[in-house]
Amino acid sequence: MSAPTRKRTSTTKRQITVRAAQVAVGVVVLAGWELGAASGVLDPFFFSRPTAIAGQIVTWLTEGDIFRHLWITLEEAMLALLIGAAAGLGVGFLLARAPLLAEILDPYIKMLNALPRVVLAPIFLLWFGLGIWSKVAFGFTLVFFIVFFNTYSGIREVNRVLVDNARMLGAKEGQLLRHVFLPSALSWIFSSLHVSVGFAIVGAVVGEYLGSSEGIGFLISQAEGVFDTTAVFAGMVVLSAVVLLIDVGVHRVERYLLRWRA
Amino acid sequence: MSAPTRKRTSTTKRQITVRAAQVAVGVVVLAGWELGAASGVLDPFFFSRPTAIAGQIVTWLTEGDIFRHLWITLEEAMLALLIGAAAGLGVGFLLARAPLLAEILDPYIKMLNALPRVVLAPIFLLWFGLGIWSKVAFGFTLVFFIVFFNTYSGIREVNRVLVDNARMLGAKEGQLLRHVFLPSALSWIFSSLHVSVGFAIVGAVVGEYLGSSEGIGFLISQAEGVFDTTAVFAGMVVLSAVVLLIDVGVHRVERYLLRWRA
Amino acid sequence: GSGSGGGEVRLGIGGQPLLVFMPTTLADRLGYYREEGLNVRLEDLGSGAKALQALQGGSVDVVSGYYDHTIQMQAKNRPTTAFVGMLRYPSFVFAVSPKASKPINSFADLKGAKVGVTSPGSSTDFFLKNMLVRHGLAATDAAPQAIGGDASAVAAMENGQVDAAVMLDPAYSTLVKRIGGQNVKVLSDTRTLDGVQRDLGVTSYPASALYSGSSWLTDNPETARKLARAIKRALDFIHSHSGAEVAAKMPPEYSAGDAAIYAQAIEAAKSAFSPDGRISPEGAEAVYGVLRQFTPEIANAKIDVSKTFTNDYVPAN
Amino acid sequence: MAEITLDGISISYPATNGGEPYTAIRDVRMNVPAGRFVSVVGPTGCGKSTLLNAVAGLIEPSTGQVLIDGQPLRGRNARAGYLFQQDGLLPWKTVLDNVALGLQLRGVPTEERHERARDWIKRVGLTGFERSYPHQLSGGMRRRTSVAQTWIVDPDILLMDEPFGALDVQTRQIMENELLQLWTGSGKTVLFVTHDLDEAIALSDEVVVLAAGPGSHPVGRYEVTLDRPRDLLNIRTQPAFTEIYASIWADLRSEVMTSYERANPQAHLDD
Amino acid sequence: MAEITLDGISISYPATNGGEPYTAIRDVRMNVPAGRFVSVVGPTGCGKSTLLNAVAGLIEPSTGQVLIDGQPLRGRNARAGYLFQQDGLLPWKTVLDNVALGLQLRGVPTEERHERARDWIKRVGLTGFERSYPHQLSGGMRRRTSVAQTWIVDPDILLMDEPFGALDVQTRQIMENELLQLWTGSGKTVLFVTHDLDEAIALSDEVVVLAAGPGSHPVGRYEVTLDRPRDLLNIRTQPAFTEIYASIWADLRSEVMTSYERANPQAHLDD
Ligand SMILES: Nc1ncnc2c1ncn2[C@@H]1O[C@H](COP(=O)(O)OP(=O)(O)OP(=O)(O)O)[C@@H](O)[C@H]1O
Ligand SMILES: Nc1ncnc2c1ncn2[C@@H]1O[C@H](COP(=O)(O)OP(=O)(O)OP(=O)(O)O)[C@@H](O)[C@H]1O
Ligand SMILES: [Mg+2]
Ligand SMILES: [Mg+2]
Repeated sequence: MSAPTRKRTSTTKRQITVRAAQVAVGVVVLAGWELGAASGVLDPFFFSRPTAIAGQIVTWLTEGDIFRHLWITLEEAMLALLIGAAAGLGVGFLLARAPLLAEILDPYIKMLNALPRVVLAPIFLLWFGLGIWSKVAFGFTLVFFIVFFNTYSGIREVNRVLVDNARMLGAKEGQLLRHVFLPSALSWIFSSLHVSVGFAIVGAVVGEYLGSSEGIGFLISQAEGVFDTTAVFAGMVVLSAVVLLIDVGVHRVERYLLRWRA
Repeated sequence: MSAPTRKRTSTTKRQITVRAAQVAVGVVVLAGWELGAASGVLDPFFFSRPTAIAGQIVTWLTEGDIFRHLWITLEEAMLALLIGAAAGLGVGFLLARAPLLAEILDPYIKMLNALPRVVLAPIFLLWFGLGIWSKVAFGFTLVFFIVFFNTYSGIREVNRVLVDNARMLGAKEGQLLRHVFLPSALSWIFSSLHVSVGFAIVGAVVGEYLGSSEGIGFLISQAEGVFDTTAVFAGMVVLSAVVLLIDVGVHRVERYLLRWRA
Repeated sequence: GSGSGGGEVRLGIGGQPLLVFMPTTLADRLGYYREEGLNVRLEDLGSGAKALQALQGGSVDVVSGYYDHTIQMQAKNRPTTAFVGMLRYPSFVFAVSPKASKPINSFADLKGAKVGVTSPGSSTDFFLKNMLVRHGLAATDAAPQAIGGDASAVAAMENGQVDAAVMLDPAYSTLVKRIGGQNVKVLSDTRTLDGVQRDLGVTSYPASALYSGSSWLTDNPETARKLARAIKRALDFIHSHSGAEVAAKMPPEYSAGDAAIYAQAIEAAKSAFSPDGRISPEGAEAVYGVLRQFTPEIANAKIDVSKTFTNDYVPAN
Repeated sequence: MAEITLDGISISYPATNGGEPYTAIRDVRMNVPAGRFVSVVGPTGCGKSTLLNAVAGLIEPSTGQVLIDGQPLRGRNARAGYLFQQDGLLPWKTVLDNVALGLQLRGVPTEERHERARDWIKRVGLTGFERSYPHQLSGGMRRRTSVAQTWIVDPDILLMDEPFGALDVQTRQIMENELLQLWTGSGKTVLFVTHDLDEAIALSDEVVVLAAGPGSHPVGRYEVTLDRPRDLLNIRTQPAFTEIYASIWADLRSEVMTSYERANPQAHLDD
Repeated sequence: MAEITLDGISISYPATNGGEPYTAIRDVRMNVPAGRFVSVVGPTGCGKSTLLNAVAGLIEPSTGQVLIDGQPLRGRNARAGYLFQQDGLLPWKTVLDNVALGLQLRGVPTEERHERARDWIKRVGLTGFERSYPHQLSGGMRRRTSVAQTWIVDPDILLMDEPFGALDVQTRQIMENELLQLWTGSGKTVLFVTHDLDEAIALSDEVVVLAAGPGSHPVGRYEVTLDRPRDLLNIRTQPAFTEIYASIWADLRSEVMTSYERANPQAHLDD
């Protein structure tokens, strides 16, 4: 009982509206920021100003050095996202299907989730060294829990009738996973992936921030050390742009996998 | 089509099993840790040892000073959880019900979610001062996004027939929220709250870590400064215990609100 | 740890942009490590404590950090030795916020005040305690407030979120630039010999240095010697050039915030940099004295200060 | 009190899996005067629910419009109550609260709405299950809860999509009686979808037969002239009944055959 | 090929809202020999679905046990196919994939299972909708997809809970014919729940009438001795049919009345 075709013709029109409004929002925010900085309402020492930030980004792009840093950070974030999501999914599924185990481990998982990762930095360095893997581990500890909790809940929310029906048709546990639980929990999983994309980047940057010699987090931390707010913000803008790119990827996959939706 | 009564009698037996297994897991981990530390497999410089940590906690408890710090951190975490969850819920609901607005703001929300909060510490200090509010703000930026994304997805997942039925019975938008969307999205919201409890604590601790004069994060950072790993871990253990307490609260509320479940 | 093969030296810095560690980066920029035949990889660990932990964990070979940590490590039975000093004065500036909650004209006025330190348990924290005690107060009379070492510290001072703070450059210079020197009251400035003599009662007080595990030193004497030589040359460069000239040799990002301030901060710090890379035993004892006073663990341990540093690797000249 | 006019409405659904959009109903013109009880019958999948959704204002027609008392319908039809084909009970509300929902939404005080809900629960034979949640009910019990939920708000227009299909014959007759009682003299306009031709004839003033889809539309409209009040138990044996039954049946049968053959070209039908 | 024995089973549901547990069926003893077609009728909410769930192994009886060929049933009944009362189609699979699911789970290669699924889709009259998703189908079309999904795996035991309730009379007859074709000579044991007594008698070897709940149990078992193969179109006019109909009807009627009066003490029934 979903929407009939009528709306179809207006799709492109709607998209234009959306894009226009997005640009408008961006322009208003940036203009306000620039004006605020120019008029002294926003202290450029803390906030820099959009034109300066844009200038910094252009410089970086022309110098080209930024790509190396960006690539490192991206690599860390993507690895954290992939490994964290895979582990979260796996453990989430396992525990959702083994309620006794879930009940036993429940307090431990919640305790681990509450550990401040920043404090664990020395241990991460100890185990994973100063290379990308300590940053991946950082991101992992964020992504894992987010994906885990949602996968777990998503699988427990699956309609009983669907499960019973599939079982009566002969589905074994693994087949149930593939044909019933996973597709049914997909919207849960993707919801957590959208949050995770951001957190994977945050994990990578914070990891770099705590010890590194390259990556956007390193750039930002150097800039902070010398009070170069412009470079700090430029680094964050670059990151944000990258996040949007990754999220477009996630969104594509989501749309493909959920193509059966109304 | 849910479970019949047969299982009822074994409920308490099951609970005993669970508790016993939990204790067993804890004991094994702690014993392994202690042995590892004693035998030198685990470097006490990085990991301390359970007995020492327990000793430290006992000292803190008898001295009593810990309670002041704990209370501060708790206050920050609870405020971050409450405000962050409320805002995430509100915005999540708003955007789920105003798809055009959601589409327009989508990239901006994702960008904000990817900002490394640690880097923003100076701005938080500037805006919120060194008191609890800068830590609350930290926790807020974590909790908000987690709750927001799940609320948003949860509300969009609501069964169309339920919505249509309620609307045909005369429900206005606000009533739909109360009677249909909110109850239907509850399991989504609680899934995010379980993650958020941990992140609220993390936010508070990291905030304290970056600038403060009290709170568990301050204690931990002080201990780190003098390489007192025992106190660092003791601080984290105290936090974990507190998280479990808060989560028990969340769980109670959840069970009450979802009492209609099978 | 990774990549220690091929003669690579992994050098962890406790906050690369901090001026106190400048010679480490400068030597790299000037190519001195390479000229010594070393392949040095600089890793920024953000804080001295993190850098030390990285050393203990084996992710770096050598640390450019604060000398105090070698004493703390001896107390923990993890012998570490500083083998070239970079800074002979601690270079802390004890400044009063223009918006302090009450008038503060001397250390005595600090009773009950909130005083910013980079982080609790850091050298700035010990410096604060030391100052309080030296001026007849108890170490706990002022509440230490962690404010970090960068923009947060500047913000906290500007807005009066702390009454005073122990600051480092370039944060201090930045603060002065932003609110004007006349608005910043300085209770103590240990960037100069005068300040060090007046406030610490010594002529030298080793601060930043290169240190490493004692066993690494015995195993790699040649590398240590080369590192010390490179640092010595960087120190020479600093003393023989103007602040602006030195700034020009540092990574351009470091001047990006405000080139003038950066050059000026270097200029102001010049006299604090060691002329010869040596660590004075008298200064080392002074550091130990402070630590012993405020850290029960060190007070209780048997410390042999002479094992915490060595001048054997520093070129005679 | 409310006249329904379908002014040449067509409804197409977009095809998600590539291919053409599917036009469920095409150019349906129909007028249901206020107070009339009209049954809609037709082969499965022809577009009955689609039609009801359009009258309820839940689907906007691709072309044409729905008029209520001559006014074009915009958005939800506020004067209609709709008993959906699927289960629309709120899982988190008890039977009592589900039945009372419409009253609650109108701001009726708790006491009063519970009393009225209890009365309705009694009328659909669910006394004793007031505090049960929907998942604790059998299919037929859920259906009856929905019936009570829809009827309690006393709408001017009643849209019902196979309301009694899941009930045993006896219970069904009881519910039919309740429906007639509710409707008689109330001036309500009723659109009633059923697969039971007996039921359609026994209850209605008029039976509309829809063609097989795609592009379904009414192919026959039969006035049921049996006297009211009707005795549901014995009506099926009246000659007028069997006569009208036979003529609708012939129509319907051919539509079903068309529908089936369209979807199953080479099938051999055993009858 | 599979005999079902219910050895004094009772099933109670815990009461979530305080109060007593609800005993849906109590001490049901019943034996269904292999190859027999048994219909189960009874007032709505009496426990028919509960009974089928027990035979399917989805609910473990509180007391007693289910025996299949004399073996106590543990967990899911692997020899049974079950057409649920509720919709069990997977929303993310097309009609084709839903119908082919059982074969896919058994590892039948794609080509072959699609071919067989297409054949079944044709038999239930859904050709042309292979690539539609369940939400794009009407209620009756979904139901027929479920039928095909259950039948394609060719189980020894067929459990069907009101399979044809949502279909128009014609389509229903076509499906009934398909069912008889499938069953005849196959040796399958069938448990068939329906509200349509005509249907129950026309199809079955035996009709079991369940008492009104709570604590329901069989109150009557009627052998249907009509010859096979049966002509579904005309069977209803045979004297043997009407005779058996009348006796079951009387039984059923009194059960429904009991059930209704239990839930509705002061109701006036108009018949
Ligand atoms: N969301 C949708 N997308 C595409 N097609 C749809 C959608 N909803 C319904 N249809 C199609 O429209 C046609 C009519 O559906 P509708 O539900 O109105 O039938 P119906 O007459 O109510 O059938 P039944 O008696 O089985 O309930 C069907 O062929 C169906 O496939
Ligand atoms: N999960 C449950 N919790 C509590 N009671 C239940 C539950 N499921 C079913 N019941 C009760 O058991 C009884 C029998 O239910 P069942 O679904 O078996 O009836 P049925 O004969 O299939 O009815 P229908 O013809 O309406 O489908 C009902 O009174 C119902 O309220
Ligand atoms: Mg329909
Ligand atoms: Mg049932």
